[in-house]
Amino acid sequence: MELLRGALTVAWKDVRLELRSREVIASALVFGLIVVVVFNFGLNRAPGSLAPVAPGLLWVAYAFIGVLAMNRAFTRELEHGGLDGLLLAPISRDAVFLGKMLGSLAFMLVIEAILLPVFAVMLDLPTLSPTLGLVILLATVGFATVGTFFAGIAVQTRSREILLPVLFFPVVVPVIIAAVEASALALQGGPMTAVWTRWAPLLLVFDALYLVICPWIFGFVFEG
Amino acid sequence: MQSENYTNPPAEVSAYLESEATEERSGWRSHRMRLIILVGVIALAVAYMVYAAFPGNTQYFVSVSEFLDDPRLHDGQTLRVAGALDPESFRREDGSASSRFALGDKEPDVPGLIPGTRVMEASYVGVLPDLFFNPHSEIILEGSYDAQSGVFATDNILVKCPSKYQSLQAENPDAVPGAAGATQGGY
Amino acid sequence: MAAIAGRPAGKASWQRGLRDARLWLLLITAVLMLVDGYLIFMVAPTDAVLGHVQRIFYVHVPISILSFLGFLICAVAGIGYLIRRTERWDRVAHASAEVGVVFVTLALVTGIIWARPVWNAWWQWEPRLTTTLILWFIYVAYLMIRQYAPTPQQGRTWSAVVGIIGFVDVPIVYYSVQWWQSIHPKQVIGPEAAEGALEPIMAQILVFSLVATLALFTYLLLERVALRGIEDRLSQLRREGNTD
Amino acid sequence: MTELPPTNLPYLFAAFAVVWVVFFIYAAYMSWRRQSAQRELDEMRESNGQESGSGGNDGGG
Repeated sequence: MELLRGALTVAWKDVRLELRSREVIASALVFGLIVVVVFNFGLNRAPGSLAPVAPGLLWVAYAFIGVLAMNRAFTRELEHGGLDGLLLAPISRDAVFLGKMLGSLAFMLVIEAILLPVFAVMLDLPTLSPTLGLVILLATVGFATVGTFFAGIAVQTRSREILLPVLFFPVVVPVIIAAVEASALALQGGPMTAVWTRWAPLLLVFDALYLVICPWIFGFVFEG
Repeated sequence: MQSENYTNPPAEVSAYLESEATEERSGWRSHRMRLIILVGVIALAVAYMVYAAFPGNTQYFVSVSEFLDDPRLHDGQTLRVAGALDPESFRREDGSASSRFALGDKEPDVPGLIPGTRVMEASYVGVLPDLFFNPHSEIILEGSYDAQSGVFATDNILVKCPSKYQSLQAENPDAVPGAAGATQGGY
Repeated sequence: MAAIAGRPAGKASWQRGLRDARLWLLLITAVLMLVDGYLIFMVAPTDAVLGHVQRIFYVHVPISILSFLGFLICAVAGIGYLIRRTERWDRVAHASAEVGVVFVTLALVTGIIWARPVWNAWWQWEPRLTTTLILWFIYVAYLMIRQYAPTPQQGRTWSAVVGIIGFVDVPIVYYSVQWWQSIHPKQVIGPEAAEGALEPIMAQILVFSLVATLALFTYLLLERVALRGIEDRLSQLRREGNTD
Repeated sequence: MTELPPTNLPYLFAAFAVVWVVFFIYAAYMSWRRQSAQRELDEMRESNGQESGSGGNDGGG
């Protein structure tokens, strides 16, 4: 309970900060739009050629947006010694981690929700299905957990822009694979049994794995 | 380093140190707790993956009979089909790079196609890889099926090498002497 | 300053002994490698299907296996560092990660060169290759973290964490050809190798190559550890010089 | 069946050449760096020994 209260305090702080500055969501949204435009130029050679790659495209965009958003969310803490303040706050490291993770999760979900109709319109995809929504939710939990953990490390280094993706992507590969496969099924609109029996449970398992491991090591990493 | 003139710490300091120590111990206990959770979650995840998730799932290629039996793959989508070349079927027009051949199922590490297996007609334009005609190779065609002509239009040919390495002599004890000499002498 | 001037004589002679050991190891490695080259090119039989190019096998496989060993040492030393927090563990972890990255890079490069004539493609996004590339990224990230961490202390701790987690990918790489459909051949040595995957003479030469490459690996690792040791002492001296 | 396998010698030599060049460069680079570091260390120690602890600044860089 103590943990949850601390985490919510940290997350709420982030949300309020975001409501005032809007720098994470706004920059990530613009970035997402640019990604869609570039994809269109890069891939749209023949009519109908986009459909087979659409799920991959969706997740490439979301993954990069996620990295951007989480990097911003942590970089903000660097100003005025915010990170030290967070770590000195009378709450456990777990609560700090969980709070930052919940904040990032909320930002990413908002961005993804706004971008879904954009994808639907600009790439002509049936993205407004509840199955896809659930897949996105599950995958984003994994993204936010791993991303928050590595953002905490990367943001303190001299090359945070490159270090976060380099650390983040190898670890979330299972989530990306499962998310792409499940989204492909959801976007095709065919039978969804494989989503429920295979990919959604897989995403759940990896979410659980990350949620157990990451806060633990986070405590380790911020010991000294 | 020397502790000769080191007096006993004041009471509040030792109390602090003791509280630190108990905290450490409880910290350790929570580590052990987490280790147990961690092992549990990992065991669950591994058991689940062994049970259902990955193996054989994201298929890198389908076999010829899998392809022939699955009409959903015949709609012209790009895919990979693996099998063995039917050596009798190979035809090439003189002076052109386009060739026609048939692909049948292959058992791993057994040369040639399975006798009596069904075959898939395929066409290809381009230079054939070195190991294309070797009965040991498993050939993977990348391309799409044209349902109208019933021919698999190949864009690219890959060759999967056997998982077994064998010397020329062992494979072919009565090989021509010149060939045997060439294999002995390095290059 | 006094600590450096008054270095105990025992340590210096121990270090000189280590340097001699490295020289001997280099000599042994050179001899082993020459013999290995003779075995690979003159004794090993030509493969019935792949021809001479199959001889790449005798460097590709040992190099891949030793990159795994490098990452294993890195993970173990990382655990050691996190428990003991002493420079020595970190030195070993850092050196083995760097040597491991060199080896896994060469495994990828030799694989790419081998794949072109055999598969008819330089690269395929199939499980073995993809997981190996991920392994490469993980340990490159390991080295980057050390480079860019705000303090060396943090670099050591964080990279240890990455090295330990990253090791999870090693068994995945090994079992990938078993678990997933793949264009890469199945394992020829190790617990999952099929019976008779290699002819006896090929297996023997492979084992010899493995020993020779292990000698080279050990030499490079010791050299790297020694280099780290000297550089650490140098930077410590510089720090002390600056604070005087 | 009696067909001889392809030779592809350039690929074979390319692979071995890459391996040997990389190993050699890596080993040579390490040994060069170690020697130069060792030299610097010796110089530093010498100058420190002469001035007995006061002039450690000249060794940097």
